[in-house]
Amino acid sequence: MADVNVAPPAGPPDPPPPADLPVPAAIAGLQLAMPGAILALSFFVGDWTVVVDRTAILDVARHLRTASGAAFDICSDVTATDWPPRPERFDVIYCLFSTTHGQRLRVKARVADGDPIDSVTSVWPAANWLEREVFDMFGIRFSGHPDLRRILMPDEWQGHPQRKDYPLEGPGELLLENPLDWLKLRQARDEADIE
Amino acid sequence: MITPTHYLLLSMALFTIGLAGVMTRRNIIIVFMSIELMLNAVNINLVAYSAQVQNLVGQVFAIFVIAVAAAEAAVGLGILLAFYRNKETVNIDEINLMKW
Amino acid sequence: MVSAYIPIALFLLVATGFAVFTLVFTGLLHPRKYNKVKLEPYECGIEPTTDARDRYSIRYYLVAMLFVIFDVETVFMFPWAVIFDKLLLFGLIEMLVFIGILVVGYYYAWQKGALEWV
Amino acid sequence: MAEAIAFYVLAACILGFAVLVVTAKNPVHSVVFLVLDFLCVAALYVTLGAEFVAAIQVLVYAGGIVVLYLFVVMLVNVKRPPEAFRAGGRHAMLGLALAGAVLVEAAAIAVWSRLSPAAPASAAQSLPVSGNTEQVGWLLYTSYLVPFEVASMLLLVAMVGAIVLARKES
Amino acid sequence: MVELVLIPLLKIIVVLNATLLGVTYMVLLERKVIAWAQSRLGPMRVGPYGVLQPVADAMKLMLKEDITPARADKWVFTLAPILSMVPALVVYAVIPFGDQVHLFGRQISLYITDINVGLLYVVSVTSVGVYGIILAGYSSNSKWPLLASLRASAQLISYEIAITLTLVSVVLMSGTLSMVGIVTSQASQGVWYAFIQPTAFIIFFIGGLAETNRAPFDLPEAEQELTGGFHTEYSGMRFALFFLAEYANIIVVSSVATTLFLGGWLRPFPNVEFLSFLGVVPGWCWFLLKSFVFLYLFIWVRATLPRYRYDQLMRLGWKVLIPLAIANLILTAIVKVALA
Amino acid sequence: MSSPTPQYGPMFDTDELVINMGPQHPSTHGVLRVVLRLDGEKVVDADVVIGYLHRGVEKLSESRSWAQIVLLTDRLDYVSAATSNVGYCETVEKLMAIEVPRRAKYLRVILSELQRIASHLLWLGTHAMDTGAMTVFLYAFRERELILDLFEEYCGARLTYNSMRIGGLPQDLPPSWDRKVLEFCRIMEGKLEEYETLLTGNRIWLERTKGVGVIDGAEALALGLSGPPLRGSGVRRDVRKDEPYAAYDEMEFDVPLGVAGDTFDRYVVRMQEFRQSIRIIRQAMQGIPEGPILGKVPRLIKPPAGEVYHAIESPKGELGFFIVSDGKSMSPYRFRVRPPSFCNLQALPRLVKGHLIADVVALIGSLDVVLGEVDR
Repeated sequence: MADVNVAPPAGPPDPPPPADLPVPAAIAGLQLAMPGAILALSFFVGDWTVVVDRTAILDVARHLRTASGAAFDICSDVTATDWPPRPERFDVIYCLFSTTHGQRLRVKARVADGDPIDSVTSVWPAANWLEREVFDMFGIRFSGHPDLRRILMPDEWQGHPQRKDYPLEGPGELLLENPLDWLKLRQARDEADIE
Repeated sequence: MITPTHYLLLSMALFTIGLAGVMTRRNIIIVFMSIELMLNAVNINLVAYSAQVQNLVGQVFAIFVIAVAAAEAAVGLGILLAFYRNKETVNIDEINLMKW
Repeated sequence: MVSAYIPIALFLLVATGFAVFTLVFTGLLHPRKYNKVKLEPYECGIEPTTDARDRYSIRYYLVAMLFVIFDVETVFMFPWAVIFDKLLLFGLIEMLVFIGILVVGYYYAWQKGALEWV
Repeated sequence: MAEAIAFYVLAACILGFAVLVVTAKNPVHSVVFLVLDFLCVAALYVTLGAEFVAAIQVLVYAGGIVVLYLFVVMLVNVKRPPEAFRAGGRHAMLGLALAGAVLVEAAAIAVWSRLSPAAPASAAQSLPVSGNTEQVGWLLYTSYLVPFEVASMLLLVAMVGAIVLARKES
Repeated sequence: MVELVLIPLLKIIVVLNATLLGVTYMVLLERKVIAWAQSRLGPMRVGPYGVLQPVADAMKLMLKEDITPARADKWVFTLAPILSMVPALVVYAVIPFGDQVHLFGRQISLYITDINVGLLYVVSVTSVGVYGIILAGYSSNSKWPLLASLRASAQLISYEIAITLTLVSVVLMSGTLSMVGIVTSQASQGVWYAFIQPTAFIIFFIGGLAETNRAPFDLPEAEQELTGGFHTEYSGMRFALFFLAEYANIIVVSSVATTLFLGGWLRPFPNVEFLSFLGVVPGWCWFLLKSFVFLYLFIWVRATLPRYRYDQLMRLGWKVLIPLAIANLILTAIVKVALA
Repeated sequence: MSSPTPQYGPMFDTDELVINMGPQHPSTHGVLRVVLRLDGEKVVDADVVIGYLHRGVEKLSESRSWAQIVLLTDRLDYVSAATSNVGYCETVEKLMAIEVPRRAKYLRVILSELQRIASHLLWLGTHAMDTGAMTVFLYAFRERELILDLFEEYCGARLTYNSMRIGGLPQDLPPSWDRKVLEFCRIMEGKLEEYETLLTGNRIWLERTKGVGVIDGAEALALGLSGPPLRGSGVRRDVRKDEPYAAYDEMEFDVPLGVAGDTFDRYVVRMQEFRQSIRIIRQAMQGIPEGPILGKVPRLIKPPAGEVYHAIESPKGELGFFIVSDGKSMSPYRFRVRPPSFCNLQALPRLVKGHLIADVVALIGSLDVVLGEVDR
């Protein structure tokens, strides 16, 4: 159902916050502590997003975890999006929540294909499996991750299924015209095994 | 008619088999089992003669032999396990050191 | 006296015969459609990689060893219990000594953690 | 007649299983044959009227000691292929020579006993109880009291020793 | 010849058949009772109210494909179920189901044989049953069954000590090892031993649950942990033999408990005169009734309780039941000396 | 991360045994595979292997229309489809700024809480079954059946409900449904007593659960636990309270908390949540306003370009949806589920270390994971 006529978007819109909206204390603190790390700020349907430099992600994470104004102790989610036309094609997205302030924040970092990004497992151990999934699905390497293996796909799988250039039907080696042919093929192989 | 001699011969044959096992097997556990066979040979004698001479002392001794066999098995196998954990073998030819 | 054991010998024969007979008999009846996967040992759907005859915990040895020792000691109590009516106080005292020795061993095993499973 | 049949059947089983114990390649098979052997020995005791010893034979030997053997065999299950029984194994010559000597001795005894039959059975002891278990118990708890208590000491020492050996030295 | 061989043989065949029937219907009873406890109906399809279900089950097991895993130790794999079942059946040889009856002009005792060391015979024969379990696990050459069989055997031998110790205290009361003798001594002392040896009775019951691998001690076959127990790799008739052995053992434990603690074939309150009308009911009926109560208890416990963990089970066996049994034994001896 | 593992007596150690638990194992709740390294029966280390039920829901959604995805969310946590439906619909509503009518919000609360009870019943049954108490299993399923009947009457399905629409609900309540719900609440309260008689007071149950898999609040937060496992460790975190959605801001309820953070506390928390859910259902039934059940939704659902994250409190924990729309195509550009079971399962190796095989089973049960959601 995807509309094939539409050219692929070059990136998320990331609308900047309206000028009259006060910036939350957590973000302001981050801006103050690490002015160079923040590339952009965004506010959309009530969610705040900070786009940060890929190389500074671990420092940003540490600051957000420990600074008293932020104290984001829950790392709800680590995920990614793929924007193939962009040179830094991946967005790695961290969804954070602070139980002390009851506040949400998304942190985003742009990563090019093949570039590693620091793992935040030392800050939030919860990121362990989530980063593994991102690696499995997008092929983004997390340096410093204790156990970077595929998690959902089999270990010997080729390719990374969530990339936009990965076909929906899979890589194609088992794809025959008719599923019954595939079943027959498999049965023949099993019988050969028994012999 | 079964006489004590029959039992004596049986026990002797059993003892011989046990002895052969002790002398020829390499696996120390089987050597232990062969020793149990020899102990049983002795017990057969004790019980057979106890029946022959109508004196139960033989049976009492057989019971003591069984008790001693239990103690022997417990300690012997304990030594074996302790050895095994250090040497990873149960081959009697390799168990020739007093220290390990 | 020995004749009381003849029924037991008979029962042994009948029971073994029953077991062997049913195995042989049903062996003639049941279907044989084997294939490789069917003959694999069960390991939760994963092909077994290592041999199952692996080495297991030494605690099993400890339990068996304690069992042998206690077993011998309890067996000694049966003849004592049978003739207790005749021995009475004498029997009580000698058994108290006996159980005392047993309890010392038991206490030692407890102290050394041999009775703990993990 | 029945006694003879029982004896010969049991003797054949005892010796047959004993040979299998000694020759089996797989230690677990040896243990299985050992159990069967001990059960036959117990049956032999029954034919000799030694019911209590037979019960102990089954309970302690077959049901206890051999379980211990089985556990140990499974604990030290060597991953190498099971040791093959070879005629040229260790001390084979010595073993066979010794076995031969014992057999010669056995033959001598057999011949000797033919020549001079065993002395007639002495009179039964008079014990204040009847029944095999009771009589054995009576001897055990009166005449053989000291060996009995010593045996329990031995078991205690064995238990302590086994626990010490099983502990991992760290 | 008739007295020595033929009559025992007939009795053996009767007992064997009764056991097999008992086992099959014990399974049905268990399924039904548990179903009722869980607001279900249980088997209802085969025959009215599912009464023919055991027959269908037996047929299925007989006709089912019997698989020997490729890497199994084949001979031991077949030997294990036999080694498990034979002891379970042979124990019935000494269990007194009733007293003497007159049948076809003969005085017939309702037990196969009565031997001097009956109780020791029961203990020793059941102790041989452990081999079936260990060898099944070993010969399957599969990890879960091996783990289960080691668990099962360690559990069996642990609880055997506690049980044997309680038996010693019963023998202290009765002064004989003969099973018939124990019942008659309960008759002559006019009391069931359950009432004068309640501790021993309770230990025996708990130990019996553990010896037969029943809930809450059914760890060796805890399917939630070990997937199926030591007989995971078994199918067809060889599995059926294990199954038979297991339930035969449950009936053995009930029968032994009845004999030792509940007066065997004796009517309730054997010495109370005005209850003598209870004697109208034949002894073997009392025996069956009492055993049935036990079987029902086994099922009831299974439907109610969660399962112990293995270390807790071993702790209960070694650190609670054994000291209790020893204390009970010493106390019994002291009281006996004091009364004498 | 070095919180103390349980200490057991002196060592009689031998070699380790590696054994596979799952994927075909009766108590790994589906197709979970845990590779255990054992010393005797003690777990030295555990590696969780997942993915056996991976169906690519996230990828698949990128080629399905916005409305069709509701169906896919049914198949995430298939024992709690209604809450997944709510989570997804609310996320899209947030993205499109659709105002949902109050009556629909109330109905969502009612259906969510019924679903929570059903999911917790399934947990209770399987958890008890894992520890060998099979009667509780059937009792729990008996009551769950009543809830399934209610759902069936409402939307025609018993497991995968497809019971929500973007902007509201597909249909209003069937007649006399509300009476049946209240009747169910009454029955359920009585049955809770029954479960607690069978378990809470049972010595064996206490021995099996107390002190097993202890995790303190700070570590639970760090490991990303959410839902009852987190609350069992005493952390007061409930999306219904912290970031209220639907009509939860109008409901009065407590967040039950544990103290020790062991299996027993997780059990107690869920048992209390049953009661809180009943309380919420009663309030919602009482205060349910009249009105439409579907808000103003364009015929063609085509949200503006942008990213949105929205979380709800599913029975398993924080269920989040992260959706990216490019504003042009008819399907999401990126559809991401933050699955609570996945994140909770992550803590399993840490929880089982030093415990026995039997505890592994109990701990998988106490985390209450659904593999459909873990693998997606």
